[in-house]
Amino acid sequence: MVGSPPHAVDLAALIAATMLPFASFLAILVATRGRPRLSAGLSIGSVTIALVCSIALLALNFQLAAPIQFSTRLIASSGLNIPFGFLLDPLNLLMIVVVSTICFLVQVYSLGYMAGDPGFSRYYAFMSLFTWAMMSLSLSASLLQLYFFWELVGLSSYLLIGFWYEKFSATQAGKKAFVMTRAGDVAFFIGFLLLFIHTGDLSIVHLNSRAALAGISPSFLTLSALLIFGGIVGKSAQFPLLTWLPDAMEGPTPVSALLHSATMVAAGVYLFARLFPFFSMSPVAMSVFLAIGTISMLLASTMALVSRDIKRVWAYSTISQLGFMIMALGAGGYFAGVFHLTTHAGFKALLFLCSGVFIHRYETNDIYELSRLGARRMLVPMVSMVLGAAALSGLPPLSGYFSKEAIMGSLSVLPDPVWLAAGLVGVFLTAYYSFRLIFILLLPGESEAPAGAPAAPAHESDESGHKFQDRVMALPLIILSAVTVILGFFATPLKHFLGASLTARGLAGTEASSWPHMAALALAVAGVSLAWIEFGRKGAKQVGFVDRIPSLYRLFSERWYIDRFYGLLVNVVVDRGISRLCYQNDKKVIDGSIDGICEGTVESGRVVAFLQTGMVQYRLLAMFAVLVLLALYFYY
Amino acid sequence: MNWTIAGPEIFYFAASLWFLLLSFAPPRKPAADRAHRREYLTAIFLASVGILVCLASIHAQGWLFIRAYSVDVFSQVFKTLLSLGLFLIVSICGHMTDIDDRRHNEFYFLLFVCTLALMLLVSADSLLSIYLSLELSSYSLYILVALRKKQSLGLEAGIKYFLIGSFASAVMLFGMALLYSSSGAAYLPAMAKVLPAMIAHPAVIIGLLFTLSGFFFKLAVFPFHFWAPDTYQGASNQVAAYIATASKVAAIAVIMRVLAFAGHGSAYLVHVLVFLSVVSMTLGNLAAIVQKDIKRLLAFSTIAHSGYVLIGILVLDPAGYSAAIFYALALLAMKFTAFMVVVELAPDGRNLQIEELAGLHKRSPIMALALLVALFSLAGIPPTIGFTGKFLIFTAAIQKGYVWLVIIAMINVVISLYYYLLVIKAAYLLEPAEALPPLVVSFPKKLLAGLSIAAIVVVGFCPYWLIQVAQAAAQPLSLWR
Amino acid sequence: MQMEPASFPFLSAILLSCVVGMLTIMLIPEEKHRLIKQVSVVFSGICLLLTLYVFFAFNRKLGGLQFVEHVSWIPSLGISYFNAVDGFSLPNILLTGIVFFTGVLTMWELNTRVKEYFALYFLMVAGVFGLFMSMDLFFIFVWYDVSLFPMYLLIAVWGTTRKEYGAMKLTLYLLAGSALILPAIILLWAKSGLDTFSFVSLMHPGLFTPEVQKFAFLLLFLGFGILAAVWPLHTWSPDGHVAAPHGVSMVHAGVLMKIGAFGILRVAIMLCPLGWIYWAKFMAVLAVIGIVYGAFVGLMQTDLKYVIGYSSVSHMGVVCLGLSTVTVAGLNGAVFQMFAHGIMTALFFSSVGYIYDRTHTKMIPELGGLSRIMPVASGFFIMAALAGMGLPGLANFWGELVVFLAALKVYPLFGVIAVLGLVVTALFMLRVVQKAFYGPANPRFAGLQDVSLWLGTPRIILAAVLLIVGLCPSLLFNVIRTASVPFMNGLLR
Amino acid sequence: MTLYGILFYLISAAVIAATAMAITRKNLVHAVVYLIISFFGTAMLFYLFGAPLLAALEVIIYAGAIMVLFLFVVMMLRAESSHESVFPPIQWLPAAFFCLIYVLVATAMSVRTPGMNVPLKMLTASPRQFAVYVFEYHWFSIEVVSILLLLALIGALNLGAGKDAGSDGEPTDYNTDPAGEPPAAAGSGQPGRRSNRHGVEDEK
Amino acid sequence: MIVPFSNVLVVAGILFALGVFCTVARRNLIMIVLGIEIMLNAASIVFVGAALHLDSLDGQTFVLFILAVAATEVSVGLAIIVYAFRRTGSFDPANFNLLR
Repeated sequence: MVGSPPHAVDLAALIAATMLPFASFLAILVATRGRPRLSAGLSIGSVTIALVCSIALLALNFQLAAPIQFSTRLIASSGLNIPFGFLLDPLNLLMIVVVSTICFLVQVYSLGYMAGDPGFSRYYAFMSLFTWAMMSLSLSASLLQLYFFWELVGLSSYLLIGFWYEKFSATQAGKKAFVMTRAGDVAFFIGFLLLFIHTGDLSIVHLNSRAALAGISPSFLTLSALLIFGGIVGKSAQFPLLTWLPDAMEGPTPVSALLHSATMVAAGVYLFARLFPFFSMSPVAMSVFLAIGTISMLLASTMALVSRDIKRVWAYSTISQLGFMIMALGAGGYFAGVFHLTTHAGFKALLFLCSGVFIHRYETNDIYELSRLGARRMLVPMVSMVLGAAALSGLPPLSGYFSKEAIMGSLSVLPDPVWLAAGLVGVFLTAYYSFRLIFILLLPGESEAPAGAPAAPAHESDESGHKFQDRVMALPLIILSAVTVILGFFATPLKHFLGASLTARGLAGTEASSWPHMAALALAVAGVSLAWIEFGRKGAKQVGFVDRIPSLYRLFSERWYIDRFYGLLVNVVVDRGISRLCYQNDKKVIDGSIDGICEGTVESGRVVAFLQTGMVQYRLLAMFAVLVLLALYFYY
Repeated sequence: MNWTIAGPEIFYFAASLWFLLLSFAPPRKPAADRAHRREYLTAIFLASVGILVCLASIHAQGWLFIRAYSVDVFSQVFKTLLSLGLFLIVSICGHMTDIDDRRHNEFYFLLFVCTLALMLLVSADSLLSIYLSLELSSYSLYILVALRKKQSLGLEAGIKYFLIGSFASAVMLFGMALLYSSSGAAYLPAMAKVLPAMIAHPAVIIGLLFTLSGFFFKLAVFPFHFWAPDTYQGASNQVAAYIATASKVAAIAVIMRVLAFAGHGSAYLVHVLVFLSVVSMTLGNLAAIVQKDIKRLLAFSTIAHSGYVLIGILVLDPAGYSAAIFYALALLAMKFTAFMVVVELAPDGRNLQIEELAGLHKRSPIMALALLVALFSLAGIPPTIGFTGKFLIFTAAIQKGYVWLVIIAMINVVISLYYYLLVIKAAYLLEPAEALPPLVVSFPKKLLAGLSIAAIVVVGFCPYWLIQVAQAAAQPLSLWR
Repeated sequence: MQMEPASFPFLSAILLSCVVGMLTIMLIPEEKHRLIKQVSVVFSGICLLLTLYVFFAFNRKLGGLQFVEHVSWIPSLGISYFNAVDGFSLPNILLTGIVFFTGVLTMWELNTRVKEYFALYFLMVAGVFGLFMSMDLFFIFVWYDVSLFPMYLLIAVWGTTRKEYGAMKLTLYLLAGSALILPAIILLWAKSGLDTFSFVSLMHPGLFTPEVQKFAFLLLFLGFGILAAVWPLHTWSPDGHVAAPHGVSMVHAGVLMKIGAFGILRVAIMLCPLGWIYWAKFMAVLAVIGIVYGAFVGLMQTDLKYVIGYSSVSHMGVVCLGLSTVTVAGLNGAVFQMFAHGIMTALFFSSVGYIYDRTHTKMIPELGGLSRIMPVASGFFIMAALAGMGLPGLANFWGELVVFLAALKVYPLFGVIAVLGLVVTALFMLRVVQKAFYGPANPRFAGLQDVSLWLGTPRIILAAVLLIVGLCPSLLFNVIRTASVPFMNGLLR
Repeated sequence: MTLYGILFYLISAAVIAATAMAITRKNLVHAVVYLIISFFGTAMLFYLFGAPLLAALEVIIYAGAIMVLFLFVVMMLRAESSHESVFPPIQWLPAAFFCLIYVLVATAMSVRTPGMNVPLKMLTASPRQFAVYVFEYHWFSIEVVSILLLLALIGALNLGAGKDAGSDGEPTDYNTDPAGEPPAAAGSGQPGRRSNRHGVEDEK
Repeated sequence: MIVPFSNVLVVAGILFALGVFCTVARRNLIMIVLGIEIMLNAASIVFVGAALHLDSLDGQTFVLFILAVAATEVSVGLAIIVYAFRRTGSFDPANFNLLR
C-alpha cells in the first residue's frame, strides 16, 4: 500500500474539515430549524473552519512527496473489504481548497441572496450537507467511498435545485437532474463493482498503480473505464446526459454557482483526474472520453449562442467548459484539465454570483429584460461579470487564459488535428457567447424602455436590509474577481505541485509548440469582435448570426432535440410502454389469472353444490355408478 | 367372561332404558317446561357419569361373546371419545325447541342408544356384529333426524338419510356376503389371517370395497356423502351436531379397524382410497364455498374432513392410525364448538344463515371467538388442534411417499379457508341491518365455550399427551396383524 | 454448528412478553382505549429492549447459535421447542422489535375496536418473533401461520381501500404458500430418517439426495417466495399493503415479507443446498424480473401505498437476487437488505399513516404540496424514499451494494439489468415525492398540524435506525457474517 | 348336472323373473305380490341349500310379515295405482346400464375368483343345530337386534303417530315451510287426495 | 352336488342388480324401499349359499339377522313414508327437494 503515515495534525484538520459541516447539517435539521440566523451561523462557521483547515493542509503538504492515505478498513461484509478513510495528494488538496473556498463564498453570498426566505434554515442545512459530501468526496480514499459521497452530492443537488419546491419546474428540474445523474451513476456503480470483482480492491491509490491492473485484459479495462466514465458523464453533464444542467438553474442562483458550475459538476472531472492513471491505461477509453468531451463542448456552446436566460447561458457554458476539461484530460493533459477546473471554478462562480445579484435585484432571468431594466448600472457585479466573461473567453491575463492555453497545448500534441480544431472552434464560440451576453447587458438595444425607470423591485422599501444584503453579496464577488485575476499566475507552481505525484509515470504534459496558443487567443479576440459587431457597436441589431438561420436557431434552442428525445423516452417508452405494459400485465394477466382461478373455484363450487341437490335417486345412482366403476377399475 | 370390561356399554344400555321407562310415564301437561328441564339434567348427569365409566374402564382388555366383541385400548379410547361427544351434545340440548316437548325422553333414549350402538361398533369384531351395530346407530339417527318439529326439512332429511343409508347398508351387506363367502371367515381376526394372501381375488376386493361403502356412508366419504348436506340442514341443530361429531368418530374407528384387518397388501385398494379421499375433500370444499346455510356448509366441510381422515387411514400403518385417531378427537372438538355456536345463536332452533352472524362479535364476543377458533381449527391453522391433526396425518402420509396427495390436501385447505373466512367475515366484519340485542349467554355456556376454545388451542399447541394416547390406541391395530 | 446455551431464556421472554401483552390487553375493558395503548407500548417496549439486549449481547466472535433454548415437545415426531439466534436471524429479530414498537406508536390514534386490534397485533408479532428464532421446522411452520391469520382480521376490520378483497387475497395467497411449505417440511423430515424436525440435525449437505433437495427446494422456494413477493407471486402484496391499517402495513411489509425471504434462506437454502445451487439461476431470473418489473409498475401508481407496495416488490427482488447468487456476499447482502428494507418500509407506512390520518387520502395527485403544510411528516417520507432509491448513508445502500456486487460476479447480465432497475426506482420515488409533497400546497389541508414530537417518535426511531445502520453497516454485517461464512464454508467443503 | 342343479336353475329363473316383474309393475299391489312369489322362490333356494329353518323364516317373516306390511301400507294409503311419474329414458337408461355392467362385473368376479367353482355339496343344518349355534356364538347379535327392534318400535310409534303428537302433525306444514316455495296445492294433506306439491301432474 | 357356488353368486348378483334398478329407477318411495328389500334378499342368498359352500353356519346366522333388520327397515321406512305421505300426499321422491 502506497502512502505514508498521517500526521496527527493532518488527521485533525481533515476530520474537522469533513465532519463539521455534517454536524452542522444535523444540528440545523434537528435543532435550529426555527432560527434562521443561528442556522446560517452554524453553517458558515463550519465551512469557515473547513476552509481554514483546507488551506492549512495545503500549506502543510505543499511539498508532498507521496500520497498520504490513512484509513480504517471498513469490513462491510466478507468479500468486500474497502478502506474507508482519507487520501491526501496534491489533486485533492487543491480540490478541497477550491471546494471550501467556493462553499464559503457562496454561503456568505447566500446570506444576502436568501435573506427572508421561509426555508432559510433548510437552505443552510442542505448547504452544509453539500459541503460535507463534497469535501468528503474529494478526500475519499476508495472508489466506494467516493461513490458514497458522490451520491450524497447528487442528493444535495436534488434538494437544492428543488429548493423552491412549490415551483413545479423546480421540482421537475430536480427530479430530472437526479434521475439523469443517477443513470450515469448506475454505470459508474456497475463499473466499479466490476473493477472490484476483478481487482479485489477499490482503493484509489491501488487502482492507479500499474501493478493492480496487470492481470486484467485490456478489453475489460476499457469496459470498466467506460462504465466509470458514465458516472462522470452524468455528473459533469456531458453528452448525452447534458440536458439536466440547464434545467437545474431553477434552483437559487448561489446553488447554481456552487453546485452546478464550480464544484459538484466538476466532481466528474475530478473523478477523471482522480483515476487519471487508471483511465490512461486504456487508450480506447481515452479516445472515447476525448470525443465525448468534444461533442459536449461544441453542443453546449451552440446552445449557449441562442439562450436568452442569463443563467442558462452560463450553464451551457459550464457544460462546454467541462467538456474542455474532459478533452484536456482525455488528451492526456492532466495538468491542463485540473488547472482549468480550478480556474473555471473561480470565474464561473463569479459569473453566477454576478447574475445572481441581477436576478435578485430585478427578478428576471431574461438578458434583454435585465438590460432593459438597467442592470449595467450596478457597478460591482457588472465589472466582475465582465472580468469573469473575459476569463471565460480566455483573454489574458486572466486565469482562463492560462488554463485554456494549457488545454490547447495538450490538444496540440495529439496526432489528429481534428481535436485541436474543435477546441479552437470552442474557444471562438465561448468568446462569442460570453460577450454576446455582456454586450447585451451593457448596451440596451434600440427598443428598450427609457432608462432609469426600472420596475420597482419588491423590497425596495427596507433600504437598510437591502444595503446589508448588497454588501454581503458584493464581498464574494470582489474576492472571486481578485482570484480570477491572479490565479493564472500560479500556473507554474501548481503544475509542479500537481505534477509531483505524476511525473513518476511520465504523464506530465509535453512541451507544445506555441502556435495553438496564438490561434486560441486570436480566435477568442475574434469571438469578442464578432459579438461586438453584432451586439456591441452602436446601432447593432443585437441579433446574432445564428438567429438569422431559423433552422439552426431552432436546433440550438431546442438543444439539439436531446430533451425531446428523453421526454419521448420517458413518456412513450417507459411510461406508456413498459410501465403500462407491466401494470396491465399485473392487473390483467397475473391478477386476472389469480382472480380467474378463484372465480373458477367458486363457479365450480356452485356447480358441485348444485349437483348435491335434487332427487334422492340421482344420488343413489351416482353412488352405485361410482362403486361399479371402481370395481371395474380393479380389472385393469 | 369378564363382564366388567363391558361397563360402558352396560351403563349406556341402562341409561337408555331409563329414558325409555321415563317415556312411558304419562305426560305432565302443566309443568312441561320443568319436566323438560328435569330430563335435561338427568341426561347431563347420566352422560357425565358415562364419561367417568368410560374413563374407569379405559385400561380394560379382553374379549366378550366368544371373540365377537373385543375390548382393548383402541376401543376404549374411542368409547371415551364417544361418551365425551354425547356429553357435549347433551350439554347443548338445554333449550331444545325443535323437538316436541313430550318427546324429549324419546330423544334422549335415541341419543343414548345411538351412542351405545357406536360403542358396540368400535368394539365389534365380527362382520355380523359390526353390521348390526351400524344398523342400530343408523336407525336411531334416522328417527332422530325425522323427529324435528314443525320443520318439514326434518322429514325430508329423514327420508333422504334413510334411503341413502339403507341403500348403502344393503350394498355393504352384499359386500360382506362376498367377503364372507370368499374368505370363509366372519370374524375380523380370522379374516386378518387369510385375507392378505387372497386380497387380489376379485371377490375379495370387490367385497371389501362394497363392505367399506357402508362405513364410508357413515363417514360421509364420496360417493356416499350425498346424505350429509341435506341431513345436517334438515336435522335439528343438536342432532346435526351429534351426527357431525360422535357418529363420525365411530365411523373413523370402524373403517380403521376393518382396513387394519383386511386392507393390507392391495395397491388397488389404496388407489381407490386415494381417489375417494381426493374427491371427497375437493368436492366438499368446493361445494361449501357457495353455501348460505351454516349447517349445510359444515356438512360439506365434514365431507372434506372425511377426505383428510381417509389419508391417515389409507397409509395403513400405526403412524397413520394414530394420526387418524387424533384427528377424530380434533373433529369432535372443532365440530362441536362450531355447532355449539350455531345452537346458541338460534335459540328457537331454526336454521342459521351466514348473514345472520352479522355483528356477532358485538353481541357475544366469546361466541364469536369460539366460532373463529373452531373455524380456523377446521381450516387447519396452527396452533389449533385441527392443525396438529392434519400435521400428524400428513407426516404419516409423506412418510409413505404420498407427497402429491398431501399437496392436494393442502390446496384443499386453502380452498376451505376461503369459505371459513367468509363465515368469520360475517361474524367479525358485517354489521346487522338493524341493531340486534346482545346475545344472552348463560354462564355454563360461556364456560363451555371458553373450555372449547382452550381445548382447541391448548391441545393444538401441546398435543404430546394426546398423541401418546392416540399412539397407544393405535397399538392394537398393528398387533393383530 | 456451535451452540451457546442461554443463561436466561431471553428468546422465550420476548415471545412471552408478546403473549402476556396480548392476554393483558384482552383483560382490559374495551372502553379504556388509553390504558390499552399504554399497556401495548409498555409490552412492546419490553420486547424492543429484550431484542436490543439480545442483539448486542450476541457474541460476534463466537458466532454459531446462541441463546439456545431446547425443550423436547413432541418426542415421538422429534419435535422440540428449540429457540436460538444466529447471524441470519438476529438482524431480523431486531428488525421485528423495532417495527413492533414503532408500529404500536404509529397506531396511537386508533379509535375503533382498539382492544381487538392490539390483541391481534400482538399475536401476529408473537408469530413473527417465533418464526425468526425457531430452530425447529415444525415450529417454523406453526409460527408462520400464527403470524398470518390475525392478518386477515387486522386488514379486513381496520383496513381501508378494498380491504376485504385485499385481506382475502392476502390470506389465501399466503396459505397457498404454506400449502407448499408443509409438504416440503414433512418430506424433509421423512427423508432424513433422523426422526427429528430440529433444524440443526437436518442441516447436513449430504443428508438428502439431490433429487429430494431439488424437489423440496422448489416447493419451499415457491411457498416462502409467495410471502417474499417473488415475481410473479407478488400481487397479494401491494393489494395487502394498501388495504391494511398503517401499523399492520408496517409489520406486513416490514417484517412479514422478510419471513418469506428468511424462510427461503433458513429452510430452503440451508437444508437443501444442492437444490439451491440447482435452482439458483431460476431464482435469479425471477428476482431480476421482480426488481425491474416492480419499479416499472410503481411508476404507474397513483396511490401512495401502492407505490410503496410495488417498491417492496422491487426491493424484495434484490433480496432474492442476493440469495440466488450462492455466495457469502450474496447472503450477507440479502440479509442486510431484509433489515434495511424492513426499516425503510416501516418508515414509509408510518409516514403515510400519519398523513392519511390527517388528510384522509392516499391519492398522490390530491395530496400535492404537503411539504409546505407538514414539512416534518413529509420529510420522513422523503427520507424513506431516498433510502428506497439506495442512497448512500442510508441502510439500503449497503444491502444493494453487496447484493449487486455478488450478482455482477455470478450473473453479470442479470446484475446489470437489476442495477438499471435502480434508475427506474429513483424515477418513481422522485415522482411520488414531487407530486405528493412538492408543488403548490393544497388549500384543503391548510389547517392541518404537523407531526408532534410524541406522534413523531416512531418515525424518528426508524429514521435514526436507517441512518445509523447506513453510516455503520458493519454493525449488522459483523453479525450476519458469523452465520454466512461458516455456512458457505460448510457447503463448499 | 344333477337334479338339484336343475332345480336350482329353475328356481333361480323363477325368482329372477318374479323379481323382474315386481320391479316393473305399475300397480303396487301387483308388485308386492310378485315379490312375495320371488321370496317364496328364495325360500326354496334356502331349503335347497340346506337351511330349512331359514326357508321357513323367509316365508313367515319376509313373505308373510314384511310384504304384508307393504301391502297394508299400499292399501291403507290407497297407493296401489298411484300416479307415478316415470323417469325419462335418459335417466333410467344409465341406471340400467350400470346395473348391467354390475352384472357383468359380478359374473366375472364369480368366475375368476378361485375356489368358487367347486360344486356345492348337499348338507342340511337342522333347526336344532342352527339354534344351538346361534345361541352359542351369536347371542351378542341377538341382544343388539333386540334393541334394534325395540328402537324400530319406538321409532315407528313416534313417526307414524305424527298426527297424535299434536303440534307437529299439521298436514299443511310442509307447504308452509319457511324455506320452501309458496304452497301450490293447499289442503292436499288428505290421505288419498293424491296430489303432489306442484299439483300439475294431478290430472294425468 | 348342486351347482358351483359361482352360479349362486351370479344369480344373487342379478337379483342385486334388479334391486338396485328398482331403487334407482322407480319414482315411488314404496318401490324404493322394496328395491332395497330385494337387495337384502340377494345378499341373503349369497350368505346361505356361502354357508353351504364353506360348511359354516355363520352365513345362515347372518340371514336370520338380516330378516330382523329388514323388518326394522320396513317398519321405520314405512312409518316415515306414511308420515311423509300424510304431509305431502305424494310418494314421489322428487317432491322432497327443499333442502339445497
